[in-house]
Amino acid sequence: MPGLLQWLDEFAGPTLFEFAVSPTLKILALLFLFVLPLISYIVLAERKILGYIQARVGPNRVGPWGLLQPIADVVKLLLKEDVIPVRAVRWAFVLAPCLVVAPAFVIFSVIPFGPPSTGEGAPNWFITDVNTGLLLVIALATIGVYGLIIGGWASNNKFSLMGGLRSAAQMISYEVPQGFSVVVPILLAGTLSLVGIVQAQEGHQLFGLLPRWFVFHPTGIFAFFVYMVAGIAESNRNPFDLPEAETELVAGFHTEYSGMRFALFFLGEYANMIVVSAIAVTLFFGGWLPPFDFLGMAFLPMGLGGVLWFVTKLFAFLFVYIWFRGTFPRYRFDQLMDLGWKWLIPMALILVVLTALLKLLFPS
Amino acid sequence: MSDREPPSKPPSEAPAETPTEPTASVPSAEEEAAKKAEAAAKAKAAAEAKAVAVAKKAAIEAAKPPWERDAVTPTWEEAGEDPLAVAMATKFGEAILSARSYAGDLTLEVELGSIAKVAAEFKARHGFTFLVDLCGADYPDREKRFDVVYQLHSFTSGRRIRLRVTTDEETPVPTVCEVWKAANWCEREVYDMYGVRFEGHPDMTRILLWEGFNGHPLRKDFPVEGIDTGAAIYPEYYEDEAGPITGTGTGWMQPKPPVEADEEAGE
Amino acid sequence: MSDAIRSANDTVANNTVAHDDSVFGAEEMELNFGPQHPSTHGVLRLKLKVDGERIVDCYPIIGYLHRGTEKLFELNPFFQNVPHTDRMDYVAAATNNLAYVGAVEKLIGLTVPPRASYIRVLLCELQRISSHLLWLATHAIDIGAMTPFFYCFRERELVLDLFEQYCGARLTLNCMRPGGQPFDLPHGWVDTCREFLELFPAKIDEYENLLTNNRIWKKRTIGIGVLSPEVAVEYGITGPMLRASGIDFDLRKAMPYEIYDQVDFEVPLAENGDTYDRYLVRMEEMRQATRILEQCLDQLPEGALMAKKARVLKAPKGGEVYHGIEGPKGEIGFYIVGDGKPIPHRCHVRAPSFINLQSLPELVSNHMIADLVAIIGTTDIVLGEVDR
Amino acid sequence: MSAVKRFLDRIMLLDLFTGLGVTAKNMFKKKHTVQYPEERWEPADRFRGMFRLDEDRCIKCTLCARDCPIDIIYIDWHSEKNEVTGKKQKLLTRFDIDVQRCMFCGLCEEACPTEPKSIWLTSKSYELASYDRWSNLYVDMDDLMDWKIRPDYTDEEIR
Repeated sequence: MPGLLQWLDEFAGPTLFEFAVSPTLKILALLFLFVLPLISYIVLAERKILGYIQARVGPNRVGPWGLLQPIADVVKLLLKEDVIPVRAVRWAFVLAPCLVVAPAFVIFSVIPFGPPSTGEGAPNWFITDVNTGLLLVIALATIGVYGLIIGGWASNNKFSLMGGLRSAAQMISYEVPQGFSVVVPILLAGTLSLVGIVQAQEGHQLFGLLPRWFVFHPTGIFAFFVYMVAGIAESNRNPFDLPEAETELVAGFHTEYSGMRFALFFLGEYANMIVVSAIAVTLFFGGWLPPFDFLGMAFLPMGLGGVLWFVTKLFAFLFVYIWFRGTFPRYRFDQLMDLGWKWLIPMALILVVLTALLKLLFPS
Repeated sequence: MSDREPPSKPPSEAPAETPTEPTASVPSAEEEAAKKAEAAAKAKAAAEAKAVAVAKKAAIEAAKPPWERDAVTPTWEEAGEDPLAVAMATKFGEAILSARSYAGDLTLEVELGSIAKVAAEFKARHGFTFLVDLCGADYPDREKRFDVVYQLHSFTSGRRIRLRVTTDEETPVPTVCEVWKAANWCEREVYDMYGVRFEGHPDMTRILLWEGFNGHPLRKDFPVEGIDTGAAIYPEYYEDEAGPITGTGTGWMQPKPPVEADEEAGE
Repeated sequence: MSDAIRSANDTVANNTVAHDDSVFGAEEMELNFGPQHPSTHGVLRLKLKVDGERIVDCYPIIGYLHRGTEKLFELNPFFQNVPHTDRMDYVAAATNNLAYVGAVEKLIGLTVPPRASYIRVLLCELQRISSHLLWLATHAIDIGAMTPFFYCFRERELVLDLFEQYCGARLTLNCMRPGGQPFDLPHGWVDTCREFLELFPAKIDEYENLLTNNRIWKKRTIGIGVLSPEVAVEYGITGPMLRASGIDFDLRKAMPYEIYDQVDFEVPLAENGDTYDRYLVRMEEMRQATRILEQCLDQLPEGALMAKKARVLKAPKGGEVYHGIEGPKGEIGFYIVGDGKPIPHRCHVRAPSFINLQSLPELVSNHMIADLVAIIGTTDIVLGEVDR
Repeated sequence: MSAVKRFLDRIMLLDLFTGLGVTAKNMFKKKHTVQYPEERWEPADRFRGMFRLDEDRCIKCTLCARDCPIDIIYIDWHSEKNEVTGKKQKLLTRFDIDVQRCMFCGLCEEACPTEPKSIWLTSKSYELASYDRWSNLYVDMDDLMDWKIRPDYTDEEIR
């Protein structure tokens, strides 16, 4: 393996290695070591938590406490027949799941899971720190919607088509408030880099009682609310799971998908969920920062304490996602648009203006 | 169908008759006369005892709570003075063929052609705004074999009545869809099940059975085991042996355990 | 390609988007909703004309579950038909049984002993609770709330346990006979029932906490599928749907059967006739049902269970009756004609689901597809009863 | 006051939090799942399950067959001289029940005139699933007399 890397290095030159090969390998490593296991176990956790909410126990047959269930699921999905409907548009039908999954995974390259390297062999706990990181996230998240639309259209099924249309309308309209609400932390931090935004949240306020996370900022909390609502809608989760509302549209845009292609959509949805939660943690909840310094777990090597804090916050968000799913009914399509355009967008706009004013009046 | 009743005998309530003993000696005339008198007296006593027993039984019966008495089966009674029947009879005259009641429910038999008018009158004048039910019935012995029965309810008087028209296989019944919208599907069902058509119905199609079904299953002459549908009657739609098939009707097929069948064949 | 395959393909094509220019020119799309759809509660099929998500026209097609029950009734002696009635509205077997045996008793003139009457009312009210619980479960899941489904089934299980202890079956009870009740309450049944009644109101509160005030639930249900009282009467709608429209008509009060005139309960009413009101009325009906059950348990008399000679029944030739009772879904009634034999000449079912479903096209026009699902939910149909 | 409450309700999303509270509370309540092959649901005493037949009690009156609403009980009997007592007695030639069509209404048990019943359904055996309905769910006399409540699952079957 090292020989191969060296060969690649010599063959392609340092530039290519630095900018293409190394990030790709890192992304793949992140994907297969962190994201995919995380997703499969979030699926299990979702089933378990929903089970506990609903007076039952959830999957518990495969392995102890059902811990091997995700593996069984993956194997099942891989082995299942992959059906492509006769009248489907084949290339689009095949392309759509990839379009959903790929951007969702690429976003992970800019999310800071932990603090940057402090020397002494500690790694950077992110793949790359782009100085326009947040823009990249928003841009990539937008691509995902094409997958849903194309998938819904290519299946050549009316329910799929309606699911695709719903998701198009929903995701486009919710990207607007999401984008605006993200502007608030940018204004507060003064940078687009995600690492920079987290670093801007260090320290405490109110005589050290509260961490200086942006969620505890007077406008930040509302921005967080807007971001979260829009984020749930973006990731098509309950109570905004209209594109795949199973009781209305059978299964929405993925009605005709089966086997691994369906699994890709599924992965995309959960990856989106993780991305939205991770960004929320980064922007509003101080990323890898502990709430108080003495909880920082500085004794752990290589900045692992920060990673632990990040993952804890991430899981809290994911739990809330699942909790919502276990509690709320679903909005109707026009009501969803109503909420987005009449409430969230004006609210986000006002918040941006307010934050800017606050920033002007109290520069500190 | 009487063989379906359980053969257990009802407990005998009348005391058993004592059998007369045959006498061995040759009876003389006197003896005969005495015997006759005795027999007459016996018969009289028996009759008296019977009467007492009947009276006693009636008394016991009357003392019993209603559920232990014999069932009092209702019978048809002429409605006579019922104000509703009188009002309708005066209004429509000949169109009301009869007005009777059974178990407290007034039933008007209405002439076929005027059912829609009668129904509208009931709704408008007498407050029968609510069509509870509409159904058909088949009496194959009659010349006009089909009944269409309407159950009406009035919220104002809290009363229920029944209208009935009689028709044969060809004559359509005027629809009451304009009077009560509820009649729409019910009339379709009657058409589906009996083949009775309704004149002026907005959508006179089958409702429960499929469009191509050949027959009206609730007619008494429709075979219980079903009819052949599919390939047999729609060769243009189905290939041989394809399409819906008919069962034996009894739902019963003798399972053939392969081993035993072979043994029998061997013997 | 054989004809059979072609016809199968045609039905598939019916559910797909046509590949021609008219896709972009057309205003309306035909959508085949069901018979295999998660929220049509069975095999209901709706031919929809939709303009985007808005429903322009709706044409219900039923009959996929038709089993010829009315023909079966004409083959069997009276008491053998009771199991067949279980299978019409299969989530409310006890009320079906009561409607049927009530009609037979009226036809023959049988009087039912009071204890049997009380047991019947007990079973019917329990059945009303269980049927409403199933309705709430499916209705909530139609609107997207998943959890009430499991909570409702949790409590429904307790009701089914009570049924099982009484008659040995949980769903298809076959628990009544013309002339009375086949068995007495088992030992300890009354106590188990009281335990359930103590526990149940708190559970209703739990469902209400989840749904009644929830803003999403309200948004999805208020003003959806409004059924005005005039239209409701016109369509012959009965049961909670009618009462949600503000018409005070409950057969238990209007024409008391069994011992309903001896218990004290209220008939919940609402005004607007929308989906939310139908939801509220049904929730309140469950509470009233617990009240009736408590009173029945208190008043339960001792005594006989069967009328005399109830097993050998011969209906008078030509005699005909209609007997309706208040089932959980509306008035379920039987029209029976006697034949001078122990079998009915004609036995027609007035199926509340069948008649209530008729109003669906009127209710859903100009609503969205998501509302259609909510409206089907509160119409509370059971396809076994619609198709019979 | 109510206006304030309504306003708070609107802004604070109290209704949503009530719902979240309900689900959170239920997360820690008793679970109702029955782990099937290991723990089994115990039917009530009157539960109508698989048939049992006692040939000795049966008086061959065929009432159960007549009272069956769907006619799935098939009974044939013949007379035979008992070799020990020398009396003639009725013997069952066949007593078949087509259980795949049975709706477990219990009318056959009700019709049985013997005391205790010679055919009864309260055997508490409900595990009637089978791979082959013709051979497994068409039960003859021997099966009915000696119906084994399904044996405990082996480990292999659980897997």
